[in-house]
Amino acid sequence: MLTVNKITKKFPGVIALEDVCLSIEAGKVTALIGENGAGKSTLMKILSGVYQDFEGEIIFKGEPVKFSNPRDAQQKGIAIIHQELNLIPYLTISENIFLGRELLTQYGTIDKNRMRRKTQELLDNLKLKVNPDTAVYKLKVGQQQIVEIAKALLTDAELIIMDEPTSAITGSEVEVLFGIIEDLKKAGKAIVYVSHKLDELFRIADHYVVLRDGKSIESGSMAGITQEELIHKMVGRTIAMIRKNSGDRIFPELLKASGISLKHPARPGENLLKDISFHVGKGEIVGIFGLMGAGRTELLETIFGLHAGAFSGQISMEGKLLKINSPADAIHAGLALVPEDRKKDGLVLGLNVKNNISLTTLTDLENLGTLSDLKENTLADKYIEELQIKTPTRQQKAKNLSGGNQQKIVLAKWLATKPKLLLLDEPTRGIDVHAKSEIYKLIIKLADEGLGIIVVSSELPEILAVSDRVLVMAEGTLTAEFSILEATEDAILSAAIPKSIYEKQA
Amino acid sequence: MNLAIYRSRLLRFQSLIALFLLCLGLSLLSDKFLSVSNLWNVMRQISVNICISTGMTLIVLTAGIDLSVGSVLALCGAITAGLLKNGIELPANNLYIGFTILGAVVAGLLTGSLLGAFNGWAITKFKVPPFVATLAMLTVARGFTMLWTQGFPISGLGDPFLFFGTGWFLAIPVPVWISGAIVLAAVFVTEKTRLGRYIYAIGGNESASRLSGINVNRVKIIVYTIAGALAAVGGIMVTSRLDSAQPNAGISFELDSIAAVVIGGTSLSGGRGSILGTVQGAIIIGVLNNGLVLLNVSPFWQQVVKGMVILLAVIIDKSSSQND
Amino acid sequence: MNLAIYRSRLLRFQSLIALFLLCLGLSLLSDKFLSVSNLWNVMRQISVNICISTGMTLIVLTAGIDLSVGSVLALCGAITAGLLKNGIELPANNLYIGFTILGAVVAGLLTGSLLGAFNGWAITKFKVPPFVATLAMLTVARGFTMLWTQGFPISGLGDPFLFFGTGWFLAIPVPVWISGAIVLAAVFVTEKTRLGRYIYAIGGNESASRLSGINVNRVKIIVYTIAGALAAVGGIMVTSRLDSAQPNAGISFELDSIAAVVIGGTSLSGGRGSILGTVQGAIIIGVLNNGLVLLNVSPFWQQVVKGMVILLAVIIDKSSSQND
Amino acid sequence: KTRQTDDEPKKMAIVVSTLNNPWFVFLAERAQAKAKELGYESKVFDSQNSTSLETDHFENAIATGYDAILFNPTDADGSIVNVKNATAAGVPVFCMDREVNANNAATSQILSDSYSGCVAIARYFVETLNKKGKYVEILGMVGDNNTWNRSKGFHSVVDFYPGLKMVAQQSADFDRNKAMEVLESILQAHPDIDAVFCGNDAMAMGAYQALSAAGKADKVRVFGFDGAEDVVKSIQDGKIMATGMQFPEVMANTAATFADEYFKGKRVFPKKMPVAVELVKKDNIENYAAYGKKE
Ligand SMILES: Nc1ncnc2c1ncn2[C@@H]1O[C@H](COP(=O)(O)OP(=O)(O)OP(=O)(O)O)[C@@H](O)[C@H]1O
Ligand SMILES: Nc1ncnc2c1ncn2[C@@H]1O[C@H](COP(=O)(O)OP(=O)(O)OP(=O)(O)O)[C@@H](O)[C@H]1O
Ligand SMILES: O[C@@H]1[C@H](O)[C@H](O)CO[C@H]1O
Ligand SMILES: [Mg+2]
Ligand SMILES: [Mg+2]
Repeated sequence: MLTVNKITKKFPGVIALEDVCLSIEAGKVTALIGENGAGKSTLMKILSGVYQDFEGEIIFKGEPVKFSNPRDAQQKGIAIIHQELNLIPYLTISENIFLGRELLTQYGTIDKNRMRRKTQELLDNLKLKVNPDTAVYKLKVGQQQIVEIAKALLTDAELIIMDEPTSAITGSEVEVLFGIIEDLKKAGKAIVYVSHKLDELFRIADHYVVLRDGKSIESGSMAGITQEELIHKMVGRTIAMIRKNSGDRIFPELLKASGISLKHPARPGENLLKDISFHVGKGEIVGIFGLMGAGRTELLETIFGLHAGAFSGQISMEGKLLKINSPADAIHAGLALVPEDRKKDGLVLGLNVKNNISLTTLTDLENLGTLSDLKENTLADKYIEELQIKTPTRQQKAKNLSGGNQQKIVLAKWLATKPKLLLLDEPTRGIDVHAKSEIYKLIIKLADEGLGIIVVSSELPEILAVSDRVLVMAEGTLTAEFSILEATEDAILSAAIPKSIYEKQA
Repeated sequence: MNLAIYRSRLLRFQSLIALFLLCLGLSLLSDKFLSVSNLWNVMRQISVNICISTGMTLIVLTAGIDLSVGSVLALCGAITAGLLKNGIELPANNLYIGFTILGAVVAGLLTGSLLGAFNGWAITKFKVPPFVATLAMLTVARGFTMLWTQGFPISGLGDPFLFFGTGWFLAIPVPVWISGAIVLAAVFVTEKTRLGRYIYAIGGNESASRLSGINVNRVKIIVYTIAGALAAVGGIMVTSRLDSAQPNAGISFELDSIAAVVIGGTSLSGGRGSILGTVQGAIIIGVLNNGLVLLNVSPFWQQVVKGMVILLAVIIDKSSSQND
Repeated sequence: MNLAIYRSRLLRFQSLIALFLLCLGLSLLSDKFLSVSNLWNVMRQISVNICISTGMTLIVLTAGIDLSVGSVLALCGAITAGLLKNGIELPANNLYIGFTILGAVVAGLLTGSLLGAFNGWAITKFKVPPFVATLAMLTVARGFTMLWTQGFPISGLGDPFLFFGTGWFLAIPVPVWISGAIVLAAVFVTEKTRLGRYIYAIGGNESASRLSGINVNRVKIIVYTIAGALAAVGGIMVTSRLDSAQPNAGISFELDSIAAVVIGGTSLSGGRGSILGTVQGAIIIGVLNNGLVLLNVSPFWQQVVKGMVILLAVIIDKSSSQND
Repeated sequence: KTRQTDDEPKKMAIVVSTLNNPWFVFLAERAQAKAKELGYESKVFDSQNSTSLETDHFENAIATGYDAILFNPTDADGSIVNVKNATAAGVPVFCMDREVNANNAATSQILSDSYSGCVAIARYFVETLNKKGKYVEILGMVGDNNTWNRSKGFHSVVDFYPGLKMVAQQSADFDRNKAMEVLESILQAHPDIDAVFCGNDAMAMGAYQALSAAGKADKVRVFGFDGAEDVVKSIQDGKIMATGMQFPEVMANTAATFADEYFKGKRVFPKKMPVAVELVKKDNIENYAAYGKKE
């Protein structure tokens, strides 16, 4: 259906794609894999008309095509779900979904009702229970991602590109998406699927294409290939997935939270977090699992001082009661938070890599009140090396890095504060297998050095790989606690499903 | 569910509380304030600001700004007045073209639209920041006004022309009809049409809008053109009201206009706000100007009080709508 | 690699090409333009704008804006002049406090800092948009200036005081020393200190900055306070140059100042730009004003030409540095 | 429309074109003082040089029951409508300093004659320069009719002398700072000028400062217009050659007195009452103080 011929794309200082070839078949799912920064998103942006200045040729349905803009590609039948969310925060869900292709009444005015109905249908299909009139900025990242998916499904495209569509959604939503992908396949549509979650690829993909350093390395059929082989093609060597070996060590207590409750910002009398108590030990990694909207993010934010005034409860570190009213207090107490939305809360996209990494620790980089270039560069280089951040120079603007590498910068800036307790909210969202295993190693190493770590994740394998202990949340309460030895996928999942759903079913 | 809708409506009327308090205070302090004639008075006085602020709102919603409204207003008023009074004489060709009121008004409106379109063109084609492009236009249009008028007012435009600024129709002043019609049209556009939706979208996230296939440049050019045309309407109204086009007309109108927009709750970073909010902002400013005079506040103190009340009005809004 | 560094350096000097072309043109048109005495002349004339634009740059980098600079400048100048000339008399207590030059200058600077801090306080504490808070201050400070001066200039401040505005030191005009020192200090702060880094970070992404433990409110208050103090420096310089504090000093200075900032490549949405860019912006405006007078362009045409040249200068920049 | 009943105390509105200029502040203050002296309440409205704001003030003043308007128009033409509306509503209008270009609109106009004043200045200008030399003219706001009245009066004389050459004509918006900066630049191109004529005294002071900073204060003669305090003092000190003295206090007093007489029933007033502008120079300066004659 679509063939890409020797495409080359350069950015200042970076060759993102070099002589890339690939072909995509109708009725099949083609998985595009590669490490962070391999050029996947760039290639997809070329296919969807975002970039027009590249060398090489695209042949679509037998004819060479040149898209003059995204709309052009859309009209020719190519839809894309971008890796980065591309929604208008202050428009509603239905306004976003229909943006650029509004339904009109016979008078030429916007037909809100029809759009709302159609949106409701799409949302129902995707099992997202939100009013189509909700402004998008009020949605959590995961919900926004579903809106993005809905947006791509609206048009009758023949080729649908999904650039990491599941990076922010969890179990049941993923299942819904896969169901939809099956339907699309049956309808003869071609799908390009970009993801770092290899197990997903094995479930839905028919073919794979591997990109490495901007070059197309190999392609083939998913049938008969193993996960290890795929990783090997992608990274150039094998990676052993590690798992923390905790045995039944006792960890000296580091953080103790008791009776944490948080008021709902909009609904008076209702609590987002309800009487949560837990503890984390020195050197211990506590995984918190939950479904979308369980309240995990709010819990981390509350501990980090972002909701001062709206919460009650007590937090103490090493036996000392803390008074945390702002992130500055939290940092001072030895906490660090890697937020889930790196673009919104993690990075200053317009600043370069170095300045982003050093932002949390500038006080330490001063000589006589003046920032020391030497110290700052050393710090930046240290983390660029340690976390293998892929960037042409430390002067590169953060916004020009691939998503995974951006995530590493966020991690770096928090590690630089030398925290006692690290709060990680979806730390490997959008990160490739290799980097992921590096990050796991790092997390485990940090724990071994005595840090307490909380890992919030929507990926069960991740939770199981790194945790010493697993907490499960649903609807703002703690529903279960397992030591890693007793934790099984089934037990965790059933604790994560909100009771209200059972009640409805009963 | 309903909460979401309800809240966004509330947001739209966020300045109402401040406005209400202001009016309450004024009517307690002065018994003249609430008289019918004074209310028409205030309405007529703010008509011009409402006209240009409507255009300004559209621009600000796209995350732009227009500093040139005052000068464009002056130039369009002067052109309308000049054509109406003197027509065009081309002595070389022994040519004289006279203008009817309609002709002169259309010429004024065209001038405004053209200048606005030029703003939009410079902003989209050359990526000049709106602040700079319209600042340049502020200066250029003022210069052309001076050249066209040679620094002298153009007066004595004839009674029929005065209708736009001073007439009454069905017991309501004509400027109020005009600005009311403009507001209605703008509310319609922003709420009910694609253009309106695109305006919000572009201000909310320009690159996402572009990715959604919106022709961002075209929308911007249209918006600046509309704003230019509305500045022209304002210019014609001012000229008609005074029976004279003043070369200095409209100086610093951009500040009053942007103030109305911002006090009305539209965010200068774009994407959020409404025409009706701006109308309330303009009313707050107008009521304040009127009230301070009614209360016999000395001109020096007036400025102090005015600044403080505006600050207070916005603070009251903010705390009454905790929304973000 | 080096390319990136090279480009970012270039970007910092992006207005240089436009400035160079402008100077080239002017020196071809008038042989007086490139004389040493004229260059000092231009430098002295832009000193005040450079002072206030330095503060404005810091504010704009945090994604704020300050419309009140002109009025604050006027008030601080008037307070310095008034204290210097008349001291404070409290007839009730039979008290008279005289002021030395130092005392009066310090009082002026304190006033400016206080007003700036008030701006910052309103903006951070009540989340009032900077545009509104400083617009209110524009009006309030002007009102206080009128009240303090009763509308009359305060003149005859004594020769020693005139040093700030008219003196020379080591063959360089004192205002140039003052503004030069301010620029150097500001470059140092923005490039080499934590505060500077925080300013860029806040403008780039406020919520990420807050999460990084930056006390965003404190940084903003500091920045507005600095800007207020710099407006006071400007006010004292203007007053000293004229040997007179004019109640209407500084009107519309905010436009010239924001123009310098934006022409110098600082983005109004914050996070991007530099002090040296602003200096170039201010020089472009100053050179243009000077050149048009040297060429004796008619006042009518001056505005037209000035607007067009500013537009052109920015377009040249944009196309010479394709970097967004 | 109905006006207030007669037994309520009468009020006067004082509408001035701008308070951003001490000359008008003085005019307004004097009018207010006179009104008070005559036993009336009064209030000052500042039109901020905007005719449309002036219209608002008129509407507000009429709506809130002022009985007379002492008026300093923003513009000779643009203010006509306002005057007509007020008189139509039964509120008499007395123009001070500046006129409106309509014979029967205002109840009376007490005017400063800028044109003739500048003719007198121009004669003295020609005389002191001995009919030859290079000079600079600094205009007020180019959209202001006083600017052109003054400029025209001046040129109606000076242009007859071919030996007097205007090397630059620039605007400084009636502003001291701008005048200084403009002249600083002009001096770069024309270091050898002999005189500067300024459209008001604030600009004359700015021009003087530029000259004095350039060390040319004693070679270049500066002429102003208004009779402001600084300039009167500077003429005494020999820094400025001459100015056109206007008499704001006389105008204000006359206007207030006329209004008082109007309330008491008088209806016939001189339609125009010119108040001459007097040439003030070093040899008659002892007779003058700021904005008027010495007491
Ligand atoms: N606008 C840009 N300017 C400069 N360099 C860019 C730009 N966009 C991408 N790059 C660079 O191009 C390369 C490919 O980036 P791309 O986003 O395509 O990677 P990716 O394979 O999608 O990675 P990820 O899995 O992390 O999303 C990276 O080195 C990136 O830094
Ligand atoms: N500002 C807000 N206004 C209204 N509801 C909110 C707000 N913030 C969070 N919520 C709601 O609170 C609940 C908890 O959200 P939270 O982000 O903590 O969940 P989570 O477990 O981290 O999920 P996710 O996987 O989406 O990050 C959700 O139902 C969310 O919709
Ligand atoms: O007389 C006044 C003053 O000269 C002022 O400076 C300008 O306007 C005139 O009417
Ligand atoms: Mg990608
Ligand atoms: Mg979360």
